[in-house]
Amino acid sequence: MPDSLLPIRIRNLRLIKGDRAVLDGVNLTIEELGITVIMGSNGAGKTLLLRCLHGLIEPDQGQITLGNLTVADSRDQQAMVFQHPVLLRRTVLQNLAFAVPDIAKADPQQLLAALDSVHLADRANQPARMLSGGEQQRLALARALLSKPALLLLDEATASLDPASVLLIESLVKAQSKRGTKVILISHDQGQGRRLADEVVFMSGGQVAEQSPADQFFTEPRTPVAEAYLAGKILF
Amino acid sequence: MPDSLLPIRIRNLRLIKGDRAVLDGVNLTIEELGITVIMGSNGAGKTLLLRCLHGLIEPDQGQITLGNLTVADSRDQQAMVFQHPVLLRRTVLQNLAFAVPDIAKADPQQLLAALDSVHLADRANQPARMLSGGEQQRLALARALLSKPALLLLDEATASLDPASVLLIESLVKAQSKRGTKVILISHDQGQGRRLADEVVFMSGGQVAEQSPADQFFTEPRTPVAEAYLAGKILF
Amino acid sequence: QSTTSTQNSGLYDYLLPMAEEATGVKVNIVAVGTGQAIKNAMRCDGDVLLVHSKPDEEAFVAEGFGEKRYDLMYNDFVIIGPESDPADVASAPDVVEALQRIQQTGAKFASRGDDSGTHKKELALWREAGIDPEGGSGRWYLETGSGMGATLNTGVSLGAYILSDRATWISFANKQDATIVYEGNPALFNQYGVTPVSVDKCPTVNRQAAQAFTQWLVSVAGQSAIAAYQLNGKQLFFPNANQTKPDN
Amino acid sequence: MNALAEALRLIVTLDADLFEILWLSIRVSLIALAISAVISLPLGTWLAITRFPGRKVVILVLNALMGMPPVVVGLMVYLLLSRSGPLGWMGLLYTPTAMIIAQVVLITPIIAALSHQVIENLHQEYRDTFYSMGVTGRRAIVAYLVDARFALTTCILAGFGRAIAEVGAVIIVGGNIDHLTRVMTTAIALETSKGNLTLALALGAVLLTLSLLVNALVIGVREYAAKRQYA
Amino acid sequence: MNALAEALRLIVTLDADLFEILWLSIRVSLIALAISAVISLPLGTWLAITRFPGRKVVILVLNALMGMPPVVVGLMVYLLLSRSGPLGWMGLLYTPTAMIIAQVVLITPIIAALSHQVIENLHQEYRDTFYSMGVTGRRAIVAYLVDARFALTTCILAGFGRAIAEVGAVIIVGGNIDHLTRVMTTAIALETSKGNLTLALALGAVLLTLSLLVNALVIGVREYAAKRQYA
Ligand SMILES: Nc1ncnc2c1ncn2[C@@H]1O[C@H](COP(=O)(O)OP(=O)(O)OP(=O)(O)O)[C@@H](O)[C@H]1O
Ligand SMILES: Nc1ncnc2c1ncn2[C@@H]1O[C@H](COP(=O)(O)OP(=O)(O)OP(=O)(O)O)[C@@H](O)[C@H]1O
Ligand SMILES: [Mg+2]
Ligand SMILES: [Mg+2]
Repeated sequence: MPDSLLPIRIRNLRLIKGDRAVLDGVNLTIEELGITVIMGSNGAGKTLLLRCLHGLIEPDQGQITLGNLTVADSRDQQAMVFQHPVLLRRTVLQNLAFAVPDIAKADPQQLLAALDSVHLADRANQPARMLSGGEQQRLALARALLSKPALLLLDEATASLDPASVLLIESLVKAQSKRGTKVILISHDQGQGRRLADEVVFMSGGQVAEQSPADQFFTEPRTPVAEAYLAGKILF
Repeated sequence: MPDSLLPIRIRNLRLIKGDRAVLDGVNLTIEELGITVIMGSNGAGKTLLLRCLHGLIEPDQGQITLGNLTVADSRDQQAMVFQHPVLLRRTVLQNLAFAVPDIAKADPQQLLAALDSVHLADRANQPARMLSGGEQQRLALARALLSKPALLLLDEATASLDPASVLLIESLVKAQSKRGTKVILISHDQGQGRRLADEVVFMSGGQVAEQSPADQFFTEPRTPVAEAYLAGKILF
Repeated sequence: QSTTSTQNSGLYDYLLPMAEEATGVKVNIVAVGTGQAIKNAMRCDGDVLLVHSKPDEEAFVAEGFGEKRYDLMYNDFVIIGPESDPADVASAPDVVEALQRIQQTGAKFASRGDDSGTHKKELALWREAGIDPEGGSGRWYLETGSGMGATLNTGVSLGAYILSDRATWISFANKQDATIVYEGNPALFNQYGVTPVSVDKCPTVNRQAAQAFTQWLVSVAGQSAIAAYQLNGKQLFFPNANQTKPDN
Repeated sequence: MNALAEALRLIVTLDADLFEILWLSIRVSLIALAISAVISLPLGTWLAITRFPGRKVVILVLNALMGMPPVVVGLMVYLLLSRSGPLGWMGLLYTPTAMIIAQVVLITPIIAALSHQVIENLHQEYRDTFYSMGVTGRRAIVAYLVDARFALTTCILAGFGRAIAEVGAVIIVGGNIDHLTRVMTTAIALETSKGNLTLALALGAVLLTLSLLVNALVIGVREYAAKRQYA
Repeated sequence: MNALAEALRLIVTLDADLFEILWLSIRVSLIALAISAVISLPLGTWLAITRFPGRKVVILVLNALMGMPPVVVGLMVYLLLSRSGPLGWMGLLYTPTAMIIAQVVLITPIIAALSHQVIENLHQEYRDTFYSMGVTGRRAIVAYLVDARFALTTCILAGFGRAIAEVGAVIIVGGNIDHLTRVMTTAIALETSKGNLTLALALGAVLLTLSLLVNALVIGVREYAAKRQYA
């Protein structure tokens, strides 16, 4: 198991796009292992925050440290599943092999096992881009898990999955978290939040509005915005 | 209001990809206006069926008629929102204007109103591809509604929306349905199904397994596969 | 290195197999304008130089690039023009008068304008005629800056007069309505020379082969081979190695 | 390096002849490029988005025509425009117009084939959406050209490069006549045939500089537009 | 149309000389293409996916070099290989090798600039995923080349077209020596200067047919591979 990347400290993160501050001073400390779920309205900045954490975006201001590493240094211990996963123009199996060439060489059996864990074993030799939306997302998750990351970032990874697949993915994520991987997951699905979250980070308008243990967040959120969000009230 | 495209008759639709029958003899008749929700596991063939209906895919076998029209003849009375909407490399407003050039010329105010209805009015002049995932889906829906279709096809149109946006979109879709537009909608969200569906079509393995009124489907589905699906049981 | 006119006339296709058989030397021809041929040879990119601009060739030898220049053969220049001959060149008493008529009637004249042997010859003739054609450049005096064949293509298509060597003209296929309108004046003779490149300046030269080829060309065998070469029933080149040269 | 000094002198003193030649080069190539773009970009796009029997053959031929020897193009245009040719009555042979025609013939397949490829990639992405919105024909072509404009500049620059560097065709139909149809490339060929290699090279450097400027301008505009759009 | 008949006769009788010339044309161009592809495809890819100061300038220069006049390339290679030049001792001037070198110089910028554009488009799509998977350097370049292989064939065919059609450079460094360095284009130029326009055109048609065959082969292989993959 790789070094812990905890605590994750995000200090005064600002990101300007055009003339809007799309991240407007994010402060957040994540101390514990387990699963952190980020919730918040569309456009609240969830994806951008995750991308900063992963090193895909250079913020205009502020710092991020993971344990005693910078974002760049921690990158090869991170894995991310994107909101719209991008698959290579290759077969399902080749997509996995490309992501983890060492494993593909040393122990190709492991790739098949990974495919099997997301119920795609019988698709191994199909072109990956011909998979259905949900199948593509399962493949992307298998790809991310294979690299055995210390930090796993999931951006609405179950958004277009059927109920069974959702439960399957959730169990895979939980198992990975038990094995010591820190998981940060964006979701709009409150059911999923309740099932998975150890803590919830609620974002609004480019800021962290609330960070609470999961039990507390879903029963009595501390902020009015979070309360309105959970009730499905419009607050654009 | 355009001519009714009802009843929609799908007869023995088959589609072969590689050596799999991904649509394996679909038979379906939709007689009534209102909202039909298609549910089913990932890879069941929901998207493919919708694409056949919209004329994007030529099936290998079988026929589709809408009212007394063929798919091709009915196309300009249909609108579709894709699972991953594709936006032009233009601004938000230009994306709308491009979709309905006549309206854009005659009554540009209407475009702004449409943007406002999905709460994107203040984004009118931003590049559309810079919107967040949920914002893009709202824009795609506004685009589809503007053409005032007789048949509206939605493929997981709310999959990555926040709860408020989901309710917003649902209300827009309901309103459009009230105005006489037939809506066919794919969703994995059972809550959404309950809120919207007048009838449910359940697909499994490239076939229609069940077609029931919504009340009945969610309380006592007639087929074991549907029952297992609703319970989130794995049945790959 | 060789001038183009000899290649276009097909002389090499006829001559080389005989030379190779006689001397056992494999000869490769790089056909470019006289000016370029000389400069290429100065860079040692050739073993034998076969061109037609005597003063330049002599300078080439004088500067030590060539071993010795041999007269090889001659042919003559002709003036090509449209059959209708608008400037009535055909009846001119001499070349000078012919050129003057062209200039005075405002007929077009296509010049190679490429510093080639033919071009130099043409400029010398203009000088004799007391005309500075450069003044009409782009209007009636058209400098094509190209080889003989390309200039003939251009000139013939434009209905212009052209100074050409006879060999190239006879073998030229795109004659259209053009014909020889003036010929036979001694001022129009065209002397070819052959010069092996010097080993002193260019140690890489294949001296033996160069000498063998040159010697064969000026030998009785080579000379009679040249004399025997005919195209469309006409003799193109008149061998004159080691003979009294025609004046010029 | 006498010739180098000579070339420098020509440039520094803004030699009238050199500038006449340069100006003709750029004028002919840009006009040819403009005409060709108007033909080839819609053609390439149309081929990328339409399906009809024989389409593959057309694309194949277009690709093969990228390898059309300039001399052959020159000859064909020559025969067309020559006094005894079908268009001989127009008297275009050995004029800049003839050179433009030859260049258009030469670069149109190139831009069409390359833009076809670029648009084909975009089409994979847009196809379903355009189909769904009923966007076809001229509207679709325009939309593709607009949305692919950044990638298309490279195709256009490739066409420009071929046009400005081209000598085989323009020398046949233009004739390299001084003060009339002499362009940079034919001037370079002439200096080469005179053996003035250094001057020829210097002229080549001038031409390359020119080509660099045009490219810098086009790419600069593209970058500026892209930045404004995604700022 | 005597010359046409002549050309037909040459082809039908499988004239040895014609086939020697054809074979040399294709051999020189294909070898040049292969060498150039090995250089230019990774170069174009690298430029599309790496960011370093001065990168834009390199791309600009590459684009401008698409407009490098063949005669200039020919001259530079000539001066390099000339017996008094720096590489003169290799004795390569007026050999097919010299022609290959000139063509490599000529088409490398073209393939690099075009492939840069193709890969840049793919990079927009793959960038985040590759970053996330830590795919960089040589692995990334190879992956891009593999995944863009279908679009890249058009770039390569453009390079092939330029090579096979090219005359200005090969005539300078090859010398158009019969049975040694005479290729189709220089043969066409020679026949043109002899005024044998119809024969020249017929040879041009032969060359185009050849080019068509090569293109058909390449595109055929591409289609076959694409079909197998997405069947
Ligand atoms: N490159 C960009 N240029 C301009 N604005 C941008 C850019 N990227 C993102 N934004 C804006 O920043 C805001 C936050 O985007 P982000 O993708 O983080 O939202 P999100 O919280 O993930 O929303 P969703 O739930 O819809 O995915 C959005 O309003 C979006 O329009
Ligand atoms: N072009 C294709 N080639 C091969 N197989 C395909 C192709 N398109 C779709 N499929 C397969 O057809 C099956 C049905 O696909 P479809 O997209 O209709 O599923 P779906 O029911 O919409 O699933 P999801 O809920 O994940 O979106 C999938 O297994 C998919 O892999
Ligand atoms: Mg997001
Ligand atoms: Mg689907």
